Amino acid sequence: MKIGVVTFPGTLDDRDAARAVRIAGAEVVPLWHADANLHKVDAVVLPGGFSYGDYLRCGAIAAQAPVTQAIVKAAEGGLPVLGICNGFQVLVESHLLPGGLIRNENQHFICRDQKLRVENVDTAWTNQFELNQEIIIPLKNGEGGYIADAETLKRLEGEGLVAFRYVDVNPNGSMNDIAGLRNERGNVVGLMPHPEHAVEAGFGPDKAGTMRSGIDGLKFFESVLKQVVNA
Amino acid sequence: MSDVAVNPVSNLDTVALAATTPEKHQPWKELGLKEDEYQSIREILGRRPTSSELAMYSVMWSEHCSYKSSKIYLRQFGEKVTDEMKKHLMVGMGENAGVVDIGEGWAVTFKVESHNHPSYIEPFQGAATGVGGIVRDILTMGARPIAVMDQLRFGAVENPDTARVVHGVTAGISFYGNCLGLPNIGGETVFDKVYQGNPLVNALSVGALRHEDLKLAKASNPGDLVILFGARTGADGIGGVSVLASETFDSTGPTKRPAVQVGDPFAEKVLIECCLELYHAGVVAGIQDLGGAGISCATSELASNGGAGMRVDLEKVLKRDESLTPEEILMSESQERMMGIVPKKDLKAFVALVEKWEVEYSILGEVINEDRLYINWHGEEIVNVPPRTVAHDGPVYHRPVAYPAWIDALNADTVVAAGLARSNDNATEIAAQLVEVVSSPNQADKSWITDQYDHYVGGNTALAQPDDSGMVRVSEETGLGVAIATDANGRFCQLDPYNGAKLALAEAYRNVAASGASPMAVTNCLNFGSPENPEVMWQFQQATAGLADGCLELGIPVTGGNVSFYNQTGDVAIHPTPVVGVLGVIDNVARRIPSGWQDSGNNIYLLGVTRDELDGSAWAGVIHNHLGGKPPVVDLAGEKALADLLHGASLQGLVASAHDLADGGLAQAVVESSLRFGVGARVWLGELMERDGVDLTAALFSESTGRVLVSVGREDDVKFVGLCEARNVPVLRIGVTDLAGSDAVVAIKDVADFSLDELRNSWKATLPELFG
Amino acid sequence: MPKIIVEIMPKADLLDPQGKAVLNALHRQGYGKIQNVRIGKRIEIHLNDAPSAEDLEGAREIADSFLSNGVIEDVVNIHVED
Amino acid sequence: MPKIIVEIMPKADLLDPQGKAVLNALHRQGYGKIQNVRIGKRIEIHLNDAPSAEDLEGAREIADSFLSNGVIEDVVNIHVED
Ligand SMILES: Nc1ncnc2c1ncn2[C@@H]1O[C@H](COP(=O)(O)OP(=O)(O)O)[C@@H](O)[C@H]1O
Ligand SMILES: [Mg+2]
Repeated sequence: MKIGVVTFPGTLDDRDAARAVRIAGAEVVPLWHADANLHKVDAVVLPGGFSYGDYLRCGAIAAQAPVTQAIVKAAEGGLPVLGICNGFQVLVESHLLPGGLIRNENQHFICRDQKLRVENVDTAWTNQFELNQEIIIPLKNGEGGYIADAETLKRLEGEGLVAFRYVDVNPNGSMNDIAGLRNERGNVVGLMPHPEHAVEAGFGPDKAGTMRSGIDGLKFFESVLKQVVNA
Repeated sequence: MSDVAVNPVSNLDTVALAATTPEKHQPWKELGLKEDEYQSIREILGRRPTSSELAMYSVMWSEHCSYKSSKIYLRQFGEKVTDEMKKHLMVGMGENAGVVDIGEGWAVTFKVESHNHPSYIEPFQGAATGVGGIVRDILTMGARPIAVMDQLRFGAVENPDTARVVHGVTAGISFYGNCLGLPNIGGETVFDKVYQGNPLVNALSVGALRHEDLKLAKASNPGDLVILFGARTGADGIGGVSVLASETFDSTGPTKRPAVQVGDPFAEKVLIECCLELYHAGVVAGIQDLGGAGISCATSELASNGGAGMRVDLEKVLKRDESLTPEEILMSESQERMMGIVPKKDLKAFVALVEKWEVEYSILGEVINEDRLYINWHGEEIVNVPPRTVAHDGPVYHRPVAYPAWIDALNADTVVAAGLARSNDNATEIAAQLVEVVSSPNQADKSWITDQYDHYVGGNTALAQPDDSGMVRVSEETGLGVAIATDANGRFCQLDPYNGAKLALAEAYRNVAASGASPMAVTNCLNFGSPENPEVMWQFQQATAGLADGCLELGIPVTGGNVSFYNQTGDVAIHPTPVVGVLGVIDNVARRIPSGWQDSGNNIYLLGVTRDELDGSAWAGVIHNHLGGKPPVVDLAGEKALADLLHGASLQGLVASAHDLADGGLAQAVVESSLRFGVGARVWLGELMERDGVDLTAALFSESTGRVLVSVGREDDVKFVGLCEARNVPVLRIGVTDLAGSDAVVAIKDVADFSLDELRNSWKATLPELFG
Repeated sequence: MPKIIVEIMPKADLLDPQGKAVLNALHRQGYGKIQNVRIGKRIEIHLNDAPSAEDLEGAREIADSFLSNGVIEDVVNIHVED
Repeated sequence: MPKIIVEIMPKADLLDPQGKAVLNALHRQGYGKIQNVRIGKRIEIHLNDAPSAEDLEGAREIADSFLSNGVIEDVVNIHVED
């Protein structure tokens, strides 16, 4: 099982995403922004960071990259794609997922251990969760406020396309507390929080009574493994 | 540069012209040179300098680049060392950053640097480029930067200008560090009116490398190519660092060009990855980052360090703005640039890699077998100097030193002499004091700032804010890692700079030990007022002696650092603020010790003894607005014993948490240890007061050094106490950890039961209420 | 040097947190008369020569497809300055 | 609703990393004729009534002292749209 991890200039969490893939038990295939060849991977992770400095709009320049164009095409054919933070922004700028992500409401970058509710488990990346399970995943972004027009929001809610919602604290002013979305088919998932930072005890978010031991993020990667094996 | 600013070609000041026009007036004064310095340049060259040479000497001989006022004191960091201390040093002082062997074939390099003056003028860009600069220093050593820290001093919270600086600086650090993908693992935040017109923005970076990847900034092989790569050279920051950092604010800069630099962290991130691939491919023989003094610094230092010379065609520099004059190009401090020395045979591989990363480069010239730096501009020679005279033979000053007229009176004004009221017999009052101290801006929760920093990126952060030190894993195979803590208590240093510097060292050392690591090396950033003031120079002399003596006593060497002078507004200097960073090593970060208790029912022990030491304390400052007397006694042998004990206990897994005592004393440490994981505590102080002969106020708020608060599981009790006794570390059980949850309390016997939620609310609310 | 100026604003009915933050700050500073603040972008595209009709067409294309994101932003103006 | 438009650009001498990144992207997309791109802000201040001379004076003040940072930016234009 091979999972591609994309590196754009300015990508930061590619090494973390690769580590998460390895811990979950899959093989990592590095994908380079300028290379449209996806090397026959079974799934792709678009990791976090500041691709091309996130100048203009987050993810806008990366959305134009050859590798992104190839991923968009493959995703339309059903390839599982997970966009994390900047990767989510790239998915939105590529119109694989609707809406937009704008500056956090409080104008600051924010890094915190964030509680989420998993609202949809029928996707390539969430099938190992239980419906409405609450998980803790690190969040770190400056432009993570999810916005969409009223009609889009209605459709997202109506069709159950909200994959994750913020619980207790809405850290960035996202509409309807939306933390992550799925596409209709369920192969494409994007979210602002960083599951790859919650895969290894000792380096994850704090859990009650044990420091940095949260590994709720691992299930994202286990889900895609399951999905691909069953496919 | 008023009258040296010449047209690119037509009006060029060449070496030939300089030889025939000895009497031409030159603006050496405006460039910050003193008359005798200008004369010695003429002596070195045997003629007047060209305007380009003058630009180079003036920036390189500035205080910021040449350390002319501090050099004679910094030497002792290299002299007061034993062979044992040097054992793990792969690169010592003098390079871009020191390098320490941490075992398993790994080495780390770390350094802290100031960006104070630029951060007052333009807080966002000033702080951002401060992070960028220190990270390039680390990269230059051949290391992958793995973390950053920031040491901040701001003016009084109630001054309206403070918010401007706080917002700008924290956003700048957040922007640049986060975009680089470097976890921020800690720092310091202090508010004090002495920093009102002179905020301090120090930034630290640490990097890791395999032994064989070590790189040095030198050009020694004739024929190797000199290549400038990274961002284009622009007009930003011309004279920025050097002029700003060398003179007080009222002096005007030499050019109309903007003195601020704008940072592009994206360009730097790409540069980091590109450089690491270049290193890995073995295609650079030497490398130097461009920081203050830009190309002037990089060319002269590379040549001087390598014992060779260099021939450079300056017009080949890629420019953002074609109107730049050669003098401006030499002085430009545009960010995100590097100069590489590349053997001709490796050029192809070099080019392939920089092109892969879409990094621009230009070949400026080559290394020559001659002790000369020649710089041409469209074929005309504009610089012809011995590189050493620019880079290393700058002036050395023995500035006058004077014992401050005011210090005896200040030392005499102790907490006792001033008759500061204590509320020993009034539980309500002393309980209110505790809350006031804990939630005062300097003691309050810093997460309003630190939540703006990514501490996850890289996936190797084992400890970060709010724990005592930052810790990162270096080897994913074995868990080998490093811990770093930095400290400086400006109030103590104002009272006694010699012991104040030792106290900063002791505190950073203790913080590293409390996290389970073994202290190994020291870096520093010495922030002081004007060196032209003999009383400031005395403070500097005292602080450097204190730090060097302290390092010798603790047996850990200074590997590098930075000096920032002229931190003063008018005649009023900041408190001497020697920021000391201690790096420790831990064989496996899984063994790290958190700073708060995680379980209920553990015993709480206080290690060390408490004296009535309230002079200069947070209590004296917050409750009585008082600063006077003498700082706490330093006992470095005691600190060492304490560190050894914690190391031993951690190896055996005996301590569940450890938190050092510093500002705010025991009260602060108990509250923080409880708040860390929301687990309450019951504490009694009667035995402590009796054993150490102190009153309740001192028991709670004294800032005696050499103390750590630990929690120990019941099953490990006997072993732990035995270990303390065997090592002669004073140990006293002062409480037990209690329940977590919404009715958790910190109960201090004879004082109050504080609801943990209420404590948290006051402690957390302070900075958000001040800064939104 | 001739420039094409592209002006982009957040869509009127969507949130503009930055504009809101500035509005609040201005109100605190006493500018109570201000009803709203919105913050967008002003992008200058520098050319060597005065832009042809084709260049302008190109600029419009870039503005719509890349410089702005039609889901959340509107291009409110494109014009030439010399 | 009448608006005062304030246009702010990064100072010409200073690096504009954002503009640079967009320029590079446009070059990659084949728009080789473009010499440079610079990105600034377009700020709309909405008022209830047509702005008086005083309002405009106020806007100029706000633009210089608060909306722009004189160390790194220039206010290049202030005008009224209805
Ligand atoms: N500006 C800052 N940047 C990053 N971390 C900070 C900053 N200021 C404070 N911290 C972190 O907050 C915590 C508390 O700081 P402080 O009370 O000063 O620690 P200590 O007393 O141990 O020196 C520490 O983990 C410190 O590293
Ligand atoms: Mg501490």
